[in-house]
Amino acid sequence: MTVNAFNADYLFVFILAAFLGFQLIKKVSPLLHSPLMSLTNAIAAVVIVGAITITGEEGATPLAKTLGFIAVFCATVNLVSGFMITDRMLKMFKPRGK
Amino acid sequence: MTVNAFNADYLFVFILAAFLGFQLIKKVSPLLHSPLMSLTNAIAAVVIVGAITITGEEGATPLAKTLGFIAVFCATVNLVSGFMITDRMLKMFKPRGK
Amino acid sequence: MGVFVPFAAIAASALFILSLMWMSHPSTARRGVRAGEIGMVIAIIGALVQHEVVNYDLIIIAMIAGAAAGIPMALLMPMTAIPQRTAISHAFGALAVGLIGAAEYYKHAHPEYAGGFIMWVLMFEMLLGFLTCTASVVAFAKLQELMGSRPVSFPGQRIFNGAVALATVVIGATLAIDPTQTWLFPAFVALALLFGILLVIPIGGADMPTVIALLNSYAGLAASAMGFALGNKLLIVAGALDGASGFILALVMCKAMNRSFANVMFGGFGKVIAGVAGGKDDRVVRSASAEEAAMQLENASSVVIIPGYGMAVAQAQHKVSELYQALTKKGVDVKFAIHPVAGRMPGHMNVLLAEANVPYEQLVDLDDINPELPQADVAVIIGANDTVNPSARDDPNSAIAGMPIIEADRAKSVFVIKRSMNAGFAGIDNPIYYNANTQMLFGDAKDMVGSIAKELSGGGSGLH
Amino acid sequence: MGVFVPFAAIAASALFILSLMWMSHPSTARRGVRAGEIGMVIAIIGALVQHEVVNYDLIIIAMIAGAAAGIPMALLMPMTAIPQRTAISHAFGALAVGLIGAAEYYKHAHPEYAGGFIMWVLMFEMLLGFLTCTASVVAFAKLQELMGSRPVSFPGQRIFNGAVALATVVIGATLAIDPTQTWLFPAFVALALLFGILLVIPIGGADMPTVIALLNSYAGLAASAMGFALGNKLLIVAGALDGASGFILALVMCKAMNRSFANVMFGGFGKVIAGVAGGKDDRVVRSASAEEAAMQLENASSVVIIPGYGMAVAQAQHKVSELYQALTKKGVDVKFAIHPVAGRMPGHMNVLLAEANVPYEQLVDLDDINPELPQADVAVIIGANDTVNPSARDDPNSAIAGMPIIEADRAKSVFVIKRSMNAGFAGIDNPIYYNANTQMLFGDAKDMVGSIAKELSGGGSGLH
Ligand SMILES: NC(=O)c1ccc[n+]([C@@H]2O[C@H](COP(=O)([O-])OP(=O)(O)OC[C@H]3O[C@@H](n4cnc5c(N)ncnc54)[C@H](OP(=O)(O)O)[C@@H]3O)[C@@H](O)[C@H]2O)c1
Ligand SMILES: NC(=O)c1ccc[n+]([C@@H]2O[C@H](COP(=O)([O-])OP(=O)(O)OC[C@H]3O[C@@H](n4cnc5c(N)ncnc54)[C@H](OP(=O)(O)O)[C@@H]3O)[C@@H](O)[C@H]2O)c1
Repeated sequence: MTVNAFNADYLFVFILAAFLGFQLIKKVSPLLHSPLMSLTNAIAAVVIVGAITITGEEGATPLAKTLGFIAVFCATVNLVSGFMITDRMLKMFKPRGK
Repeated sequence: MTVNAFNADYLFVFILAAFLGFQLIKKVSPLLHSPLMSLTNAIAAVVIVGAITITGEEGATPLAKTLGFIAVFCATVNLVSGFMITDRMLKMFKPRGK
Repeated sequence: MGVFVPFAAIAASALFILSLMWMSHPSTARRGVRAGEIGMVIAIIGALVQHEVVNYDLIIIAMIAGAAAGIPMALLMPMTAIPQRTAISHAFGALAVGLIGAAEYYKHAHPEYAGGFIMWVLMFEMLLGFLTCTASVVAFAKLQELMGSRPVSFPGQRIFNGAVALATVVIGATLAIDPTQTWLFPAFVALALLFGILLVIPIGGADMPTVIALLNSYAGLAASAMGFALGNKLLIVAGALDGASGFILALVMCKAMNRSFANVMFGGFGKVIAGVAGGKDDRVVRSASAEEAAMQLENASSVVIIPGYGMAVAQAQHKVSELYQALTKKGVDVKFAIHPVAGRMPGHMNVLLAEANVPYEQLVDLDDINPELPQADVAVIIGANDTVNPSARDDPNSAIAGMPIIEADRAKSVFVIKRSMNAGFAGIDNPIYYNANTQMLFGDAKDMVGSIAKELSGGGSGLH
Repeated sequence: MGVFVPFAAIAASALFILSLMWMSHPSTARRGVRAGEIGMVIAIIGALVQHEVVNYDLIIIAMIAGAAAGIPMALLMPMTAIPQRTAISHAFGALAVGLIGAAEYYKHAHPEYAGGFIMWVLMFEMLLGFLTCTASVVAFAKLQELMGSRPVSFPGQRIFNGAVALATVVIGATLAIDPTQTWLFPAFVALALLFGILLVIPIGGADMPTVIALLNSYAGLAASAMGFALGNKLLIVAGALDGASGFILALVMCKAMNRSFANVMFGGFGKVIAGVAGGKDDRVVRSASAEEAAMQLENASSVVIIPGYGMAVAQAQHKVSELYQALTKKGVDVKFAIHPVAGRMPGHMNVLLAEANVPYEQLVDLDDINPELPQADVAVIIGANDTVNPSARDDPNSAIAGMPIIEADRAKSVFVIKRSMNAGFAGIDNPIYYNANTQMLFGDAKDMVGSIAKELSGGGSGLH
């Protein structure tokens, strides 16, 4: 899975995603800046995919398993609580006619 | 250069670029829709890079050279006139105090 | 050099993105053009230094010839011809894409590519490229009035078109599955070219702007497909940006006309409707002279000018600008109300008025001007018709019902400058001409606006 | 399955993008959360079905344990603790990134990776991950008041910090160049963790929101770096989105405080300024009672409520909502003016007021409310101070000169609810309290607003 040489494709994806991120976030109403923070927090917990690989892959050393286990735990806490809190906050935003 | 198998990376790049394109174009003021058309037109003339490869590459057949030659010509017309006309149009847009 | 090429692609992509980003506002738009140009130069250098490329003479000749054709085109093109220019440049771009696809096809016409990903992508790319090419040529011919702008129809049209489409796809698929059947290839190209023509001839000339935007988006898609085939991410990005742009502009136009894509492509709009306005000629039309109009404008405190296609036809933008200047000098507050589909392409009025030195802050969008119109003393409609037709708002049976309009009829009084009582693009009657607060100023827009401006600046020589 | 994994990455990326897109407006925001969740599920399934992954027990246990910790956290967290929660979740996220990096490092601690791209990326990723982790813990501790919120300083601080930073980088580079020196690795991790602490302790507690947003952006960058190292584009995209978000929020805050990043990070703001307001106690302060305020509010036709940090501290949002309801019932037009940095994190006031059922249309931005304030009969400032301080506008020597403010002093009359004449976060005097049209309502925001609302709804039980 890992790569030992610089791959320009990745830079491509990064630049596109960064531009897109700026455009998207700039359009978020200030009204929602708090839920936005917790949402992006939850999304960043996608590092769990790396943690899963490390923990579960064939020939993982005990050390790797331990580190991976903690990482999976941390990421799960973040993603579960991140999405749930965001939703809890957003549920509270009501237009005039309730 | 060419690839014979589907490469998911390309789809990645395409999707990101398409999202980004939508976000960017939606923000263009209607004031500038005409120059926008000619600008994107010029940008699309970047297919010239494909045409250059085909025309100039080692072992190009006469047919490939002919097709490539025309393609380079067409793309050059577009990019030169596209950028120039866009600029000509934009030069005309002046704020109040001239 | 092995590293330069990918970095060139990344740098060029980023610059193209910045280019569109800066296009969002007139104050940064020219910087956007610079960014695009630099991106293009980087991309071309990146292509030239590839180690596959060994032969430069043909490339250089083609580029010089292209520049020699492109530069005068860019310098001499009148602004009123912008829609046609856009059409013909799509034809050029799409042709390039198609030809590159053809060359790639011949390079890969070997059994080992049979049914491979690249073959399918190439066929798709060529289909889009060639059909966009001829379709754009037809659109050009209609706009340039080289051919009639009426929709062309013949018996069995749909069946015939369907058959051509089917044949193109079947032959394309056959070639993708067995690329060695090179004898089929010319047929594929010919059918794709034919299909492009068939696609556009049944569409009325005035729908061409929407068609052009859609073709723009096809051309972008084709470039992206070429990127997939060549493994070139820069082409994928540039194509996607182009495709998104065309698609959104087409969407904007359709929304501003309250029509669907399908209706534009297959509706045969502008075919049947003619002389609808016939019957009720008992309605009264009030007409006025340039002097009367000038007097009333002079005494107004706020005036809204609503330009339309007629201003472009008459090339009246400079006279309109004179009118604006004369009124401003007299302390009248003048704004321009710009409908998104006024004229014949998106942003048409803005470009013309900018050409004539009207500051862009005075050009106001539909949504922003409508709330102000009831407070306006005078609305001056210059060669606009459908875009100010109140029946779009009031008459649910109208052909343009639901189309958002500039509500000129809400102004305290209205002047309409046009040559006759004829209908506009949609071919329907406009009740605003019969309103009690409307006065018609019959005549060519350039002449009429010129006379009013002359009156306002002292009635004298008109030179100032 | 070989195809499922890349498609999972593409689908998840697209869903994350849609998620942020829909976040732009309250009416679509919850759909955005759904999209994000679905994206996450797809990503996780994609990771689980990879053929490298053979061992599921630990993963399942960790996920169950994580959910068991995360769900109650999400359900029980009071809205006033949102800033702290954000800080601690950054710590968790960054720790995960750091640990994954560490595991990857040990996997690659072989001579053939010496000086390779992956090593440099891993070191960069771990540096960001570990420092963000401890920095976030410190930020959490300051916000939760587990440690003093004053900036911590000691002699030679800058030199010491510089030395730690240098040592971290040097050891990191050594490891990248020769990854077999595993004995150095714990030192690298320890230094990175230490550096995170050093980075944040000199920053005042009230600057934590900006720090948190910046750490958010670091965490995102670290995730992207991990994507580079693992060759995982989904991580690159998600990290870039997260990084952009943190960066923009930090920018918004800095702009709304008219300060630079550098000033926030190294300025030691809130360190020295105390008791500045001392001297000129000859100025007159008018104070009023809840009854008087209620009477005046009742007779107003338009009221602007300006909440600030004090409303959050007092948890007065529900009482404020009662006040809003009572006034609305009496036909008074009530709007809320929300300063971008009112409270202690971006959007703080909005969330609290939304929690208390204030419709979001009533929450108006700084730029939109300021032109309306001169027409407002009464401005009610509830626990806000710096964000309404006119010296930011009038006094070029003020510590907050140039910070955009809500111009409450332009309203016809002003009520200020706070407990004392004490300063706000910036520690400076606020001239608005001494204006002739200002009346102070001294007291805890919750009690005071509650009393006013009770008065308005009949003076009786206050229950309605
Ligand atoms: N802009 C776009 O992108 C776009 C795209 C697709 C379709 N369209 C369609 O185009 C139409 C545009 O509406 P519009 O209000 O701008 O124009 P319009 O409805 O097409 O009407 C133009 C009017 O200008 C008058 N005119 C023509 N030449 C003139 C001259 N030399 N001097 C004075 N008047 C002249 C004509 O009346 P006389 O003959 O009596 O002079 C005609 O009624 C809409 O129906 C829109 O849907 C626009
Ligand atoms: N929102 C963000 O993202 C963010 C980020 C970084 C920094 N900041 C900074 O935080 C500050 C926010 O400004 P602000 O106007 O909202 O608040 P502020 O300037 O911090 O002032 C809050 C006021 O509330 C009063 N207060 C405290 N507890 C109270 C209670 N229980 N009841 C009634 N009043 C109470 C205090 O006065 P008493 O003690 O007299 O009651 C104090 O003057 C700005 O300086 C901003 O730059 C904000």
